[in-house]
Amino acid sequence: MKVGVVTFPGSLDDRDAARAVRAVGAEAVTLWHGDADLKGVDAVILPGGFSYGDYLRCGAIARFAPVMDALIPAAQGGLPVIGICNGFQVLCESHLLPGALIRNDHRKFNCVDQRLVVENTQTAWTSDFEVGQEITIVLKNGEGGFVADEPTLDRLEGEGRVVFRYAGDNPNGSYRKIAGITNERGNIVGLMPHPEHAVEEGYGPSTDGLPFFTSVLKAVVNA
Amino acid sequence: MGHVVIDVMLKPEILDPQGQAVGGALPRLGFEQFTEVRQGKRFVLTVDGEVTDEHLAAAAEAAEKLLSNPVIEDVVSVRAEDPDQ
Amino acid sequence: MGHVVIDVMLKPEILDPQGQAVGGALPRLGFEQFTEVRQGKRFVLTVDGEVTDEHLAAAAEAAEKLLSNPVIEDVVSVRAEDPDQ
Amino acid sequence: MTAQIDRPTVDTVGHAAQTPEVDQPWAALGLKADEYASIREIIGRRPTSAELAMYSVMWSEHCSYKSSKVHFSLWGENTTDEMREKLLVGIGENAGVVDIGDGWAVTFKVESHNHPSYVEPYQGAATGVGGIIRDIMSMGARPIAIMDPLRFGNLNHPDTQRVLPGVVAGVGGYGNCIGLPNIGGEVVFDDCYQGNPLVNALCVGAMRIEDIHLAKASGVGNKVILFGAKTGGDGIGGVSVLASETFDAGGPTKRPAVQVGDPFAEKVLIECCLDLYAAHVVDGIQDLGGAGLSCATSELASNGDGGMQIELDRVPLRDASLRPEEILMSESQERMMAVVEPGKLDEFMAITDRWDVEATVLGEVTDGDHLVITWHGEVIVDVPPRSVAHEGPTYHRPLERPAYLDDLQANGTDTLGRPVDGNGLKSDLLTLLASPNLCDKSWVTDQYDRYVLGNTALAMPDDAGVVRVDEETGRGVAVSTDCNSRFAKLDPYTGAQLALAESYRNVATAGATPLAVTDCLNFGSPEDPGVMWQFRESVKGIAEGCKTLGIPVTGGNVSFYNQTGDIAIHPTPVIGVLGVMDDVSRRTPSGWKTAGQVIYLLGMTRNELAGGEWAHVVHGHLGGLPPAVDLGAEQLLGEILVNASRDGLVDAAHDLSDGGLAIALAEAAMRYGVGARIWLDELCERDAIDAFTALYSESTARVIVSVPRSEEVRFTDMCTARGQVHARIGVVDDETDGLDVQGQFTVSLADLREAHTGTLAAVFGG
Ligand SMILES: Nc1ncnc2c1ncn2[C@@H]1O[C@H](COP(=O)(O)OP(=O)(O)O)[C@@H](O)[C@H]1O
Ligand SMILES: [Mg+2]
Repeated sequence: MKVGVVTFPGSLDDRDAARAVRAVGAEAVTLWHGDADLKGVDAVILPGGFSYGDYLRCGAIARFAPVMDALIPAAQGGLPVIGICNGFQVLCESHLLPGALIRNDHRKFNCVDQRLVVENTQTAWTSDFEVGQEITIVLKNGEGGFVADEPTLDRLEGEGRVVFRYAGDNPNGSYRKIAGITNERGNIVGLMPHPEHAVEEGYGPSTDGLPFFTSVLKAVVNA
Repeated sequence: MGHVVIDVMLKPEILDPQGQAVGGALPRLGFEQFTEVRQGKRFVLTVDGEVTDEHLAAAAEAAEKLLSNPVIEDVVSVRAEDPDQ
Repeated sequence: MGHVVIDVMLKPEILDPQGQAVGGALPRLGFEQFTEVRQGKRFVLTVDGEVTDEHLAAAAEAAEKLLSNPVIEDVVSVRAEDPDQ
Repeated sequence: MTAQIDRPTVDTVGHAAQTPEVDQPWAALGLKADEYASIREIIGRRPTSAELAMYSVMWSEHCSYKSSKVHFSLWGENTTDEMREKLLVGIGENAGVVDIGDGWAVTFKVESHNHPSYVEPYQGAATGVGGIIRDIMSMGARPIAIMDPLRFGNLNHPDTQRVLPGVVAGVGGYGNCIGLPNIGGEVVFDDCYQGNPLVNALCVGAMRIEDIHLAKASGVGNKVILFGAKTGGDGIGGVSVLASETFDAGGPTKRPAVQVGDPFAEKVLIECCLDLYAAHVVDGIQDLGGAGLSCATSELASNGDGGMQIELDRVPLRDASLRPEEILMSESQERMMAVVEPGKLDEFMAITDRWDVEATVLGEVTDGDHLVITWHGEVIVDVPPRSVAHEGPTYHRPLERPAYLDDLQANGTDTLGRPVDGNGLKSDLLTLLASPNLCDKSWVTDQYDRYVLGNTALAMPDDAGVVRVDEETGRGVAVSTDCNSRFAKLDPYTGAQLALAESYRNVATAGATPLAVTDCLNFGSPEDPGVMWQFRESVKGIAEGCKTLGIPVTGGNVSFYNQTGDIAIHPTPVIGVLGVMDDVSRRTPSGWKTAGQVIYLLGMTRNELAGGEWAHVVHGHLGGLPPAVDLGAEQLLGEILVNASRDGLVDAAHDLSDGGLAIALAEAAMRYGVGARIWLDELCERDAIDAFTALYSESTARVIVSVPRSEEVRFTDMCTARGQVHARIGVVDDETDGLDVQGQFTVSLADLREAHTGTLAAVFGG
């Protein structure tokens, strides 16, 4: 079982993502942004960070990296892919997921232990959760406000594709408090908070991130 | 040496926290006459020699492909820079 | 309803990491013709009615005072919006 | 493009030799007449304009330590062989390195970026963080954490609203984007910093011992390579002018171009450097910080065993019109310089290519003893590198104990009105909790990523930041930075030791064994004998204090000219202490979690309020003598805390400092929302104090701990056996909402939180 972790220039949480993969007993494979090669991995993580400095729009430049030329068709073909934070932004910029992420409404970078409600457990990355379960994982970004037009939002809600919603106060102005979404097929998930920072006792707010990684192992085995 | 200027603004229906912050600060500085502020991006692309139609066409394409995200932004103009600016 | 457009750019001698990142990405997308990219800010201020000279003067003052930091930025233009844009 | 630009004729060495009479702008560049004369003497002719540029920046206060150097002998004199044992690299390199065991080495250093941050808060703070990270990288280490001790003027002053949000956004903008956890720092407000905020930045890095790199250019024929960002006109003269110029109110200031940081470029540079180190292709390495190429070339050559030859026209430029002097002085960020054996050049270049980092061979190490720099084939610099880098002027500035001190110290706190009953004690507690220096700092610290890299075991708001270094064993380090500058104002020697003691205690409170010290000495003008006296006293206090504690100073930074007009800031010797833990998963957090645990106060409480937060906030008073320092007591307390952590005897520990016991109790309760019943009678009787003194005194060497009932006997036995003063003052209690200070007052968690949170948001927005 091999899970690829993409490193773009400016990726930051790639080492953490790899550690989380190892924590559930899978092999973490480094995928380099400059190689259009997925090295035969069974699933891919687009990690957090500031790819290319995120100077234009978050994820906008990374979307054109060679590795994305290989990843986009594979994801469209059903490969389990999760985009965390900057990875979510890359998925939106690539149009693998709808909507976009804009600057937080309070205009500050914000690093907090965030409560989320899990709303969809049918995806490749969330089957080990319960519907309605509340988890606490790290939210840390400056541009985490999820936006989309009303029809898109209605469709996401109608099709049950809102996977995570912020519990409590809206931390960043995301429309309808959306923290994470999935595609029609449920193999691609994007979310702003960071499950990879919640896999080890003592080094994060909880171990609520582990089910993300155990879920995808099952999804791959059952595929 | 010529310059192509590309202006990109958030779509009107998308929340603009930065514009809002500026809009909130202006009255505190005594500027009461502005009812709304929106903040966008301005790109200046340099080319060797005069700006040609080809340059403008390429810039327009780059604007759509990379410099803006059509989900949230509009490219409001692509033009050779006004020499008097 | 009128609009005043204010353009702010980093001074030429100041490093522009944003423009540099875009400038680095363009050739990878096949745009080889642009030798440099600089990224700045564009503010659109809305006023009730037509844009008057007073509006422009106020906008110019706000541009110097709040919308730009004179240590690193230049206000490159303050103008009533071109109706055709 | 470059070819089309007409090159103005340059001032060559040959030309300089023939034109001794040329009038040179040495004064405008900040040199004194005798300094200029001594440059002429060293090189036996007038300097070329490029040489003048180099000497002027390298001989500036900021780079040459000309006013402070003479006092640095105190470091060496107070460092014993025993203290040196774990010191792998000491003062004099980019940063000190200590051995933390199992083959791991850690390097850390704190530096100031005060003046640039006042001019352009965001970029000033951002480039301050970027600069200290490069110092750590240049030792061969992977940077693993940052901290930011910050000081601002009055919270309610309009200029603070310009400076603070910009500085915080800059520290966060750079640190978050480069991917380093921010694990602590300070946010302090005092009117003395109104025109001169302090922005200090600390970075910690880790490496295997065999991977330590040094800044030296050796081996004739080895290539000298500049890599990273292109060189632009950033901050030319900034290092000498900005760092040395005071900001006279209204007066004209020289405003050199501000440097802009590019954290993305630096992140790439970090990964690139680590790949270079791993491939063993780097012989010597130096970061480019203040004084840019002038500093890097002269220091590398000076530390090496030969000379160096540089072709300056090879430097990749962002602005083709830069003149050679400007290129030498430019402070463009995100650049490094490496010395590489010719046989390893290709491999070096392959690695920089992979990271898209531009790398250029500028020259090589020669068998001469001069640094020779050419510009399009003509020699524009030909100097002994040591004379530039290490043999700058040294001043024995006059010192004098300030005349105001007697009156200040005589004006103690005994006449200040104290609360007379429980209600008064409670209302002072709420006032203190809401005050700028004691209020909740999450408005600031939530803007910093404390989780990236996945090794953070403790961070804000706990007493020390703790990060894991070795993922296999959990071995890691704890770091804290501290300074109460009011104490230092009242008595700089004691004040500096109090800062050291507090930082030491914080590290021990987290469960780590203190190991090494870094310091950032922020002072007013060295030309003021009173300031110079404060400086001398502080250095002496730190050096002698370190000797007593047995932990060496490994490096640091001096920042002078922190004043507005004639008014200097309070002396602010910020101390960073680093400690080691064999397994950071046993770190001790500061808040209570488990009902039924017993709360002990360790240490003696005396009537010591001068310089403390209560006098400052409630009475706006500063006078008297600061709390007494007892480093022996700190050492014993540290051993107790570390042993207790190792043996699982305490579940929480919180250091007592600003605001005393009252604040520590409130913070411990608010941390996880679990309250406590507290009784003070026995403590008051033992220490012969009243409840007010028990709650608000800032006596040192004190900590509160919470002890599981099952461990209570072992814990008290240990204290008794070692002679640690301890008193049982309460019990953690989830039935109590907030604090029940028996016989005095009760205060609910909601009231504590309402007072504590919101102070900063009310000023800076939600
Ligand atoms: N206050 C201080 N205490 C101890 N060492 C100091 C202090 N200030 C400077 N140093 C040491 O002097 C040397 C030169 O300092 P500095 O010029 O800041 O280094 P760099 O050139 O790397 O920025 C460094 O090793 C530094 O650690
Ligand atoms: Mg250095």
